Amino acid sequence: MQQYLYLIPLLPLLGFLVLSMAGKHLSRSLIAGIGAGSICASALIALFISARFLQSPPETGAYTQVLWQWFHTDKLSANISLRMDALSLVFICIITFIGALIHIYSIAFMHADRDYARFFASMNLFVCAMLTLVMADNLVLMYLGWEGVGLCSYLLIGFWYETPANYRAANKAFVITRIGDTAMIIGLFLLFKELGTLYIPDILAKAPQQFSSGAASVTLIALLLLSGGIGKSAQLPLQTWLPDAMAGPSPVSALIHAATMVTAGVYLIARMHILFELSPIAMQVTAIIGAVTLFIAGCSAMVQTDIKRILAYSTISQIGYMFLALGVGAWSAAIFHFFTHAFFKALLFLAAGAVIETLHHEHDIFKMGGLRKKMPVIFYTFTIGAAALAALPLVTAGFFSKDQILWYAWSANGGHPVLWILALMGAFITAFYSTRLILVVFWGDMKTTPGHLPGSAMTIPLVILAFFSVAVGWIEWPHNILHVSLFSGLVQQALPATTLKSVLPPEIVFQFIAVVVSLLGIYTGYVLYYGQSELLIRWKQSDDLMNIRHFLYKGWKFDQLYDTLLVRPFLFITGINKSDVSDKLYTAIANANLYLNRIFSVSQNGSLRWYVTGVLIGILFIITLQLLL
Amino acid sequence: MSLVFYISSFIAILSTVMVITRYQPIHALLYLVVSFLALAVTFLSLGAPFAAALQVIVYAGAIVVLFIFVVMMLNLGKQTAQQEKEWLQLRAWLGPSILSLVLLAEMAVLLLQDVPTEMPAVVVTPKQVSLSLYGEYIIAVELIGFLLMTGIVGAAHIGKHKKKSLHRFLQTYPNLN
Amino acid sequence: MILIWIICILLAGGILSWLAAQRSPLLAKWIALLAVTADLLIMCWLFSVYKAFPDNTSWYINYRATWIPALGISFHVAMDGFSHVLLLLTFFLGILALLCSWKEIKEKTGFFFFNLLWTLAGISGVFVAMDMILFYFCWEVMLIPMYFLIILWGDARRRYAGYKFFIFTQVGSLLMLLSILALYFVHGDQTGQYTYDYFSLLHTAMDPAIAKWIMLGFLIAFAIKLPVVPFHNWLPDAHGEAPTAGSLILAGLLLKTGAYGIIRFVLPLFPESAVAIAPVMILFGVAGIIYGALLAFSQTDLKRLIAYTSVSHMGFVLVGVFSFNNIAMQGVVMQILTHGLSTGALFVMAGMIKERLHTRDIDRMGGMWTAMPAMGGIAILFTMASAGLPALGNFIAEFFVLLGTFASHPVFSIVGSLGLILSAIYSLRMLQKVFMGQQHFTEPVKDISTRELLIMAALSISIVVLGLFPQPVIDTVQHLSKYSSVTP
Amino acid sequence: MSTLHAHTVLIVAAILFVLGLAGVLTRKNIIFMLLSIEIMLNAAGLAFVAAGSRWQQPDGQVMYLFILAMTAAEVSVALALVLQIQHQHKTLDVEELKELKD
Amino acid sequence: MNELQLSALLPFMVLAMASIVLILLIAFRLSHTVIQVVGFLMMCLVVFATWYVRDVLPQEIPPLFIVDGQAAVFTGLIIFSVLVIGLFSYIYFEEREENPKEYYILLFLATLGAAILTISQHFISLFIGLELLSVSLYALIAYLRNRNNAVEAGMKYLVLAALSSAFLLFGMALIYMETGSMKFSDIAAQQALIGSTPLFLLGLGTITVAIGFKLALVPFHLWAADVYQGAPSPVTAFIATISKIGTFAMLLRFAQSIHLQQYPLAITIFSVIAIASMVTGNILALQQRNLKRLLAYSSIAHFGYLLVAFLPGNDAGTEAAIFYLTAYAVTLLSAFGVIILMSSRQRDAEDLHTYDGLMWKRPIIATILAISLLSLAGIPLTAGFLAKFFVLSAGVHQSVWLPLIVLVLSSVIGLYYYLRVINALFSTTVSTEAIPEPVHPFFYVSTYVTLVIMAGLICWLGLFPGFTLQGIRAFLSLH
Repeated sequence: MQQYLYLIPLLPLLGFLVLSMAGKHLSRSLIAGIGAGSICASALIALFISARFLQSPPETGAYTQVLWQWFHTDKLSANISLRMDALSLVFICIITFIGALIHIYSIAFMHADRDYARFFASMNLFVCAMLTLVMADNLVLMYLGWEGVGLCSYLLIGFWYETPANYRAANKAFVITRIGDTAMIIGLFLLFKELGTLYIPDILAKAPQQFSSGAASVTLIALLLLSGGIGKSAQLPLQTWLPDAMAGPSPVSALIHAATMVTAGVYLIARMHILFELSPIAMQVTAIIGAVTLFIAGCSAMVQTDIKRILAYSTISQIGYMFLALGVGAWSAAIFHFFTHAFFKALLFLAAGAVIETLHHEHDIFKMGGLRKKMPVIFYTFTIGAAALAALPLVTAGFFSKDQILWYAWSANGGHPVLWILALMGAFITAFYSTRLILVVFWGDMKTTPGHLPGSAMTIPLVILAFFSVAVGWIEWPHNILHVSLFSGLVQQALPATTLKSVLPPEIVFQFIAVVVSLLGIYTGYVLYYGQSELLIRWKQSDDLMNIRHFLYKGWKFDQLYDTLLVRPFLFITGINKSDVSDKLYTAIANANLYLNRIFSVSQNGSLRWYVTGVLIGILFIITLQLLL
Repeated sequence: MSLVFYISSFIAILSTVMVITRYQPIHALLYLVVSFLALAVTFLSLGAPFAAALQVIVYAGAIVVLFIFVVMMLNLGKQTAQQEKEWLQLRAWLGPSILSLVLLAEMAVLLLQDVPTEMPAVVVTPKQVSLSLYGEYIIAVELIGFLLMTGIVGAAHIGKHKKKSLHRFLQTYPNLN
Repeated sequence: MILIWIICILLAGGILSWLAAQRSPLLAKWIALLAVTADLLIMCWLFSVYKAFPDNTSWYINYRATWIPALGISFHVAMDGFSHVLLLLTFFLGILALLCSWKEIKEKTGFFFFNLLWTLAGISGVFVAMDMILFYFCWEVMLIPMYFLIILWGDARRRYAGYKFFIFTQVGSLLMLLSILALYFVHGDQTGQYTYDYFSLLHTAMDPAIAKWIMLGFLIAFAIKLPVVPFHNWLPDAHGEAPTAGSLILAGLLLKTGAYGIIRFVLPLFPESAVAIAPVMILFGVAGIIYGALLAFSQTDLKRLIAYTSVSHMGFVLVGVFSFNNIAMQGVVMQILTHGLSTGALFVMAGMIKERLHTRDIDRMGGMWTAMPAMGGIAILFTMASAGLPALGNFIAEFFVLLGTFASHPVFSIVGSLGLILSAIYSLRMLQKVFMGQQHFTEPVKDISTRELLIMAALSISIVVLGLFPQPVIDTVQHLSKYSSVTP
Repeated sequence: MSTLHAHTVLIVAAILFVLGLAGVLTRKNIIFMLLSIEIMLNAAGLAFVAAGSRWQQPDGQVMYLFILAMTAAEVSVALALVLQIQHQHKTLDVEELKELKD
Repeated sequence: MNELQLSALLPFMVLAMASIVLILLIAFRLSHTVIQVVGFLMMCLVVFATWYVRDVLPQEIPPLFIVDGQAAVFTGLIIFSVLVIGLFSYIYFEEREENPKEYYILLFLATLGAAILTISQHFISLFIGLELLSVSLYALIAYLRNRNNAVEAGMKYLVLAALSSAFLLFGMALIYMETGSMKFSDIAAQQALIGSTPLFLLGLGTITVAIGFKLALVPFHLWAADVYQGAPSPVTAFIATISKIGTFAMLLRFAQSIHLQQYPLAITIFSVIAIASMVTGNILALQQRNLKRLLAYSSIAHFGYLLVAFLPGNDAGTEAAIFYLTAYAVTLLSAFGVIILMSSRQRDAEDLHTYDGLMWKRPIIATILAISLLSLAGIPLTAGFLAKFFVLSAGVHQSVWLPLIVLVLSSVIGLYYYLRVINALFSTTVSTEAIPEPVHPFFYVSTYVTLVIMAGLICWLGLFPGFTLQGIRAFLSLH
């Protein structure tokens, strides 16, 4: 079965090629067929292969397939070759499966759009690149995928390139992620300099011998790789691009900016876990970044009014959870949260997209409302998604994954109470704004009259996703409740198990607190946003509260900060040097010559007596020289 | 002998100064004659009778006469003198003369650096001169012939005025010759 | 021998097409196209021969004829893998240049193609000449026709650009001539055998002080051609004003002769001095990367913008060469090729846009993607290439260079990799200004024609192939490692 | 002043020479310039004659003779030119001969 | 004087004869054409004579002359140039001057003067040669005496030339006074005995003035542009080539025989002059719009370059200098040929506008001019490049770095104005000025053909200098 590994990324690539070359000659249905079909096919293949993988895990722990030698010069060599171990398997399944669903959804969603072919082409290319990223067996190839997804996200954010906001967002996304990527590639250089290879298994094998734990170089490498991850996964301080990235079509947000691409950072860190484990500092940094990000983003999510921006911030904060988990060494927990999050966040985005479509591209939740009756399917699925996001205990996947992370944030070896508290506050906030979202959008009285309701092509994926966002939680139960650990069992083929602190309070306490907190959050949301709460109105009066609100609304003013710190100086420098300063020098030389020319040609004044004087001066010069020498 | 030299050369220098300071061309020419004659004497004092003779005949005779002839022909009289007078202000001649004086000074310095060598008071007779002239330097003499021919041909051609295809200056003054 | 034929084909083709143009311009075009294609085919054939060749380090074509024996000047041409790759590039781009001036050039067609072919001839001569004087000849011969290309078919400020181009390059050339002579005499006085032959001069032992000065002569010439900041000022004007084919040749080939010169002459002839000066040159290179990128960002003239991007990219070449690292050296060769393709493509594209909108000012463009989707797609490909996106050739080049440099000069390498970010910034700006946003212009523009599509397809395919299968090139120039193996 | 030294003669020659030069420089009438040039040439002749008699060779006088001849030739052409100038420009002022210049 | 010596002088006698013959022909009122043809034949005869006597070389005719290989080369060069100039002169004078015949006499006399310079080894012969050259040039420059500025140019040249020859004579007198001989070799011998006295050096200095004047070196260059512009184009060509070649030959021989380069003072003076000439010439030409003046300035610069080859004072330098002069003569003559062809009855084609877009009107002529300009600029494939190359190599070998660097940089400055002319030739705005109709078909065609040949020669010299180089070396070995 593994010899078909290459088909998984190849099919989307073919889809992309066909669509981009012949796109404008194909009928819409055909385009849809190719676009969605290629993904579905590769999803199926992925399923088959992973089924085989699960039945009989290869003794090396991975399927590998070398396609061809990419380049090879003296020490440096890299192949175009695919590798699938447990970790990649999870990612592959998510990418292909959710990818397929979202493609199907977009068939209907994008149907009215002019650039139908371009959309599917880019989406296919994205899936291909993302698969390359997770299947690469060496870091160069991974970097290829890494940049590829960046390109696709750029193309898709700026899909409606005619409105300035969109392409600005696209540029922003590309450039900011590029900053992370550059840090990452410098990390690659350093890694190569230290280990002399970029082949992932070799790195993982060599690193422990090469580096002593906490060595400066390994820390540096880990941090550089981390910053790569930060860029892609929109963590602090590079998180600012993600909210703007919502300018893209909703399916794009669902696939790229929620389910898959933004979690590339998580994948990278998990993939390079040994390097990270070798440097405690890097681990702590990861954890802290995660914790802080999840809190900050959560706060911003509370006050957003644009439905997609709410979801975007929540995405940032959920990925913050994953980073936190990675940072404390809860590898499987992180991956598990990625797993569940992929489902429910995709669901939320798609549903949100449906809502927006129906309300004629209305994004402001306060202009929505009362859609509960109008669009029941959307309502239920959305609610399920939101519940999962809010980690509603036991019935939602989100609960299981987040509960793990909360527990490890304290208990794991790298864990720390402060992290735990931050995570807990994050949980509260999450629950709160999920509730707010639901209540504001679906309750209350209708403010915008909906257009024609979404058809089955859009709803079916929603239902499927909804089912999964409930169901997938049950494959991994907290072991003190019910001993089901299918997921971590799988993942721990690739990643080490989490080591816990020696002395710990009983886990059940933490679970209880977590449950309480999330329920509290939901309750607060209910109090504030069910009907007209005078409390809210009173808050609206007080200025400083409103200032805080505005501060949060602006995403803690990070954009402004960067604008003043980086963008303006850059524009200033380039602005003053528009016409190349160094050119002045050469023009000066030229002018000097012309000036001399003018002076000298004065001597050619045609006066014979002056010419004689010239001769006299000459002889004087000669004789004077003779006198001097 | 040297006394003669000093006197004559003094006269020569003096009259040369006069030459280059006269306004009237004709005066200048007359002074030139004086200076040439004085030089002839100097030549004698240096024991070069042949050169002295030539100096008198050719220079003071032919060449200066040629000049006078032209001056007369173009009757450069009053207005030339006037023009020169206007021209020869201090600012006009001061700079050049200073430069020339500097040149003279430097030359003098260099000349005086030399160890003084006696001038032998011997006469180089015309016989010797003509012997070497028609001996070793015969070809040179022939070439000088060509040189004179060049002068003649050139002068002949340039001296001519052609009537047809008048020059634009002439066209502006049709009443000339 | 065959090398001489290759050059002669071009020269003859040039003259023929000039003469033919009297009859019919179309004929002239076809003659020119035929000549270059013939050369390309010969080169490809040689490539297959070469692959079969036992070791790729040696000079597998080496022809020598006496020319001016009195001065030890011989007509010596030779080819190794490096020259070979460059020749392939030359003729490939040559064909494209012909194609893209197919419609653009309306008056004096014959003379245009004459100049174009003679430039190509000069360039190929530079790549194969193994006698210093012959090299110098070709070095100059490629300038004059290029000068005519600029001043006759260029844009508004073509005169200025022409002067600047010619005078800048001449300064370098003459200094190089002095150095050649000095080298000649140093070698002659040592061995008593006065010759300009490259291979003999290779074994010249020099007192370092002298060697430094002689090397500087060469280096300045090549630095101006490359160009290295601060000698780059001729480039934006020349590239900006030249006709499309001219810009293509300039960016794709002429700059490469500078890099070629450094690798072929400076390193082997003056190994110690080159090592000595390496840090400075790397500094210049890095400065060039950053400076060029900053300037590229601020340009509003599309062709000047692209020109400055090549300043930035050539910085990588300099860095790579002087980091004396084998990987970096491979990267340099890749950069030479891929930059030729990608920037060439961008210039062709600029030319196409200019044909349609009659402006080079990107502020007056915008929303082109709607009008010409195919062009938009290709544009994205090549801007991404110049931004160093993996899977495209430029990535391999820049990755190798920076990786190789990191071993010896990590700081410079890091600063250089900032260039990646900046390149992303200016590429995106260009894309956005030209292709995104609302359409400003009113007149209807049609998407690219079949001929144009052919050109772009050829370029796109080759850039992608170089990105995914660079190994053949790397093998071909493997032997350059012996120049870069001297470690500081 | 019993004996005569070579450099004395040369200094006299130099004085005449420089006087001639000064003449050329200061005067603006072509005739005067020509005169001054004659003086210079003559000074050179004096130097030659002196040199000749110093070495008791005829060469000095021979050279002097040649100088004389050359002067004659030159003067003839010069005066022809003077005539032309007078005809064309109606003046012998060199300051009027300024049409050829940058 | 034995017959060997006599036969060695044969070419010069023939040359002298030429003028006499022409006088006779004029006396018999024969037509311009006849005179032209006869003159041409006489010059060919001179060439044959030179060829015929090559075996008796080297031959000294004491005390005045020495006819050796170097002299032969220079004479050959001079005769070649005068052949070409004579050919060009026909169509030029035929349409401008009612009386073009004396022109040829003067032309040949001037040539004789230049030729004498190449063989003279004695102050007297040197002086006479120089004066023969100058005096005939006075007349030649002012030959078209009714044209605007001919007379002015003539007068300027006359006064300055006479002045410079006064300096020359004074210097000679000083040296004679010091050494007691006017023959170079004896002077050298005497010098070896008494060493370089101030008087001697002063003499050298003043002689330099005359040489500098004839070669139009800074600061004695001021006349050049005016005279070039005022003189008839063939005469300008003559001044630019033959008179300078002759003078340089004289300088070369003088320097060789008294070992000029052994005096640091001389070296300093000549380096300074060289540098000044290179810079001044090139800068003066920068914005010149009059082609003849431009060529004057460029020739100032070129003789600056030439001095760089002269500075080392070794055989390589001599070789380089001779090749340089050859290339320069060929190039300049073809350039002036084009000017002559383009000139109309009223005025010479000196304004740059006359040449606008010539390439599209008269491609061949334009190509010739372009080639010669490129050669002047020293671009490869042309004679000019190799010439410059030899000069540089001579300089590099003696490592006279400062002048070399100046040479390089100033010639870069020089590029600008050559390019300006070339731009004019190729400019898209074609000048409206009508190109004069050929007056005399035969001579027009022959001139045209000569021009093409010259252009070919430039490229040939530029590509395969081997032959010429061998020849020069072979001749130089005869001394």
